[in-house]
Amino acid sequence: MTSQEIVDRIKAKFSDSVVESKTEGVLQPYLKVNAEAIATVSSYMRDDDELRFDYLMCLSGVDYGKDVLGVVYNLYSTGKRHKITLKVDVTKASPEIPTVSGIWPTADWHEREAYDLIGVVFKGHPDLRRILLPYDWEGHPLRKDYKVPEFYHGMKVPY
Amino acid sequence: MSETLSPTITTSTGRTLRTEEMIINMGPQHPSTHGVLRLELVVDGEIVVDVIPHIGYLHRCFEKHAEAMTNYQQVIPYCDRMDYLASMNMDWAYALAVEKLLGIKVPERVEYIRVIMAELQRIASHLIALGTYGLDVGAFTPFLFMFRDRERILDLFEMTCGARLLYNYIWVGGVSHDLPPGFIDKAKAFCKYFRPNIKECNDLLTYNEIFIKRTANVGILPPDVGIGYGCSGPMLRGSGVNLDLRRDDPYSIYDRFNWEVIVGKGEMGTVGDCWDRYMARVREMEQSLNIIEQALEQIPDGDVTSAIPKRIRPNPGEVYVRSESPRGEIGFYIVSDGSQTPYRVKARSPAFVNLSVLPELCKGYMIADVVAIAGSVDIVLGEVDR
Amino acid sequence: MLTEFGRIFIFFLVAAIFVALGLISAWIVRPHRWYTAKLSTYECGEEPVGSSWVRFNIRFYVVALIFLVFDVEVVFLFPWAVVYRNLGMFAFLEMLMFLVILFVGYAYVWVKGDLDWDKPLPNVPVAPREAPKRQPQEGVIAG
Amino acid sequence: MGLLDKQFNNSGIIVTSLDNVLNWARLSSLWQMHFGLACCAIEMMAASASNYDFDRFGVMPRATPRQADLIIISGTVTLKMAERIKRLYDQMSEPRYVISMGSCSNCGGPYWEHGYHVLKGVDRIIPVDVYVPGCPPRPEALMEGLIKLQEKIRSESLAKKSA
Repeated sequence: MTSQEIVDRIKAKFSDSVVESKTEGVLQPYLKVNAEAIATVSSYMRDDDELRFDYLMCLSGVDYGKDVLGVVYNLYSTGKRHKITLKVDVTKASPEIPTVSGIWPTADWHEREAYDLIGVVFKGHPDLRRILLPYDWEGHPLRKDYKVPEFYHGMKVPY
Repeated sequence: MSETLSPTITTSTGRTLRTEEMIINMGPQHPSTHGVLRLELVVDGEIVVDVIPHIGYLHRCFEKHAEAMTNYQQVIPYCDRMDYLASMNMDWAYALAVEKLLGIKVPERVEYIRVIMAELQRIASHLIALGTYGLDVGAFTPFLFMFRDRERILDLFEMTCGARLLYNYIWVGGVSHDLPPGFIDKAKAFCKYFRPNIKECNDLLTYNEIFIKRTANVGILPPDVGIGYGCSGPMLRGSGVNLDLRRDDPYSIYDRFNWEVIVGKGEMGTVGDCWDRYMARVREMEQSLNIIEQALEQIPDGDVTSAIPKRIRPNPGEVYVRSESPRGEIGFYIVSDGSQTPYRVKARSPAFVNLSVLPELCKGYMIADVVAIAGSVDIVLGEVDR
Repeated sequence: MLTEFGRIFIFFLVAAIFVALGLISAWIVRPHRWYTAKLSTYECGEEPVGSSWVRFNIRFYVVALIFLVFDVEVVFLFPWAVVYRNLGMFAFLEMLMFLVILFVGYAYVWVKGDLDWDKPLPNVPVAPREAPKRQPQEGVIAG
Repeated sequence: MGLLDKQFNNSGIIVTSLDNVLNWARLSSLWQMHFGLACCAIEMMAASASNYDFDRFGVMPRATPRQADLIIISGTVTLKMAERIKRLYDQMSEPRYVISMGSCSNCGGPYWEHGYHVLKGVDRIIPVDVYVPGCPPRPEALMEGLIKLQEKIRSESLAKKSA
């Protein structure tokens, strides 16, 4: 299915929760969904007979600056061989997104990494703790306004 | 934690006496964790009840560096160091992503050089994976045989890019140097030399009775669980899923060579056990040899650095491009804001995702089996922690 | 003159001195710097979690007991085996009876199942959500 | 060894000082701890594999720090790993030696500027005897580092305790 058909099919089902979608003139056709509906849209995209997005390629957190955090889901269907990108935006004040680790178990670690490095909190995640950085690290390093701590456990961090 | 966990594992003799679980750290410094991975094993006697992996001991802030470099070319040495066993594939994956962002086309000769280098790197990486897997399961000699063959490949790499392990050879838009004279004959000589060695490795390890007993029917990964956990590469193909990005999500010129995708069939046990994943890597080396030989025949002449852009300034946008590294699907998600430096680079590393299924595979096995399963997943910690 | 046992005694004496010499000279030469970090238990570079004094499974004790019984039996066999030729038929029958009694114990332990160890059953993980039925024409899953 | 064959040809009895014997014993059986961090660990494995045999120098990988004399820090030391390395170093039995292999463990290497999680040099937590430059250093460079360490051990003496 071409990405336009995919987007129309999802819009038909979830017309209210699709915020924006663009398929022409952009390298990567994407579909922006508001935060609360991400879990329902994803489980629909996975179990629908036409879409069958059963492979979450990559989930990345992005800090778009100006108090906006984004999470990008790249989805692929091993059966139908088509791809789509799902985007969600949240504010830095309340970075809450429902988790999709129940739908794609691979999202478990990806979400923990997005929480660890960007600071997006995933509601309903089985055990949301830091995955790469030590558990008592403060701050989220991949944010644009991140200050490197001076010392960590007595070791000087900057050169 | 001293509170007792009810054992969900019924053993073969059906004993259900309640005992206290002991927590053992297969910690950062352990011969069989292929680097600094810590597995916290909750163990009842010798049977593993639960595995809690802790990673991040080699988190070298790749994504922060990618945002701080002055231009796109400077990120390539950091991609090398991400998966230091398959540096060529890493550079290529990143170069593919930026080339798609820029929309440039590389000359034919560069495509052939990149395929040859990536497939040589795949053989070298599989040699290490199989050699250390022999070490994990207790056979020392295959490790020495395979490192001897790997040195021949490293000589080829050293001839072209001067380095043995981290090359900075594949740039955005081309390669840094053309092939030195005599490389093609040496590569052909290597292919002729190495083909019988794969059979030698089979005699040494693959059909060894003890090895089969240790790996068959151990760590069974059903295909649906594999896809759900996003596994890729030999790990997923070992479970019978016929998915290889070189053919299913075609990039570069892989469609010009005839080679086939190896899928696990469960010859020695059930489909998707450690032996299948191991055998998928052995047979993939042979397929890579076929690709290299055909590529060496058809390589055209031409300039290799003509398409390298002087100043890379892609227009704002984002792209996710993935390719097949020896461990699976390596994807780069690059967001560019029009300036010279990438706004955000997210590296989707296969070992990070394949490792997330390890707790599922290890429940109910002995500690020695956890070593065999972790070895068959073939993780590289530089890539897991980025 | 030196009796047989005297020779054995000298042998033990020389062995003891040799070992003591080695240990003491090593002890003199090596540095002695004990501090708490060096004496902490080594667990792959991590702080050990929980204690190792846990109530482990009973099967370890049972197997140790069985081993003890049959090890002691073998100890009795050795001296008998050395001189059994000139002891005559009576000693042979005597030992045979001893072996039969222990064989009955062995059979009992075997039948009761204390000898077979707890082998792990292959634990096949199940996808948390059953995947949608895969239509045959998709052909991704070979076989 | 120069020392030994000179002695044999005249009287067949070796007269040497206790220091020489001890140092010669220690430097020709440096047991390395089985411990690799990153890319340099692959070059260290290549060094102990078939083409560049580390065993010729008596360097044999041992899994536990209790039986290791030498720890080769091969790779990037991150802050999370730094405490573990300090603990492993402490648990090694004296006399112990450290080779810092690769520019990552020498001074932070390519991660010195933006590596918020990288320790800028392993000598900030443990005393280092020999630094091997390179990223990653070739197996020959690692062997040269080992020979430098052996020279250092040869000059040790029981009389004044080394640091």
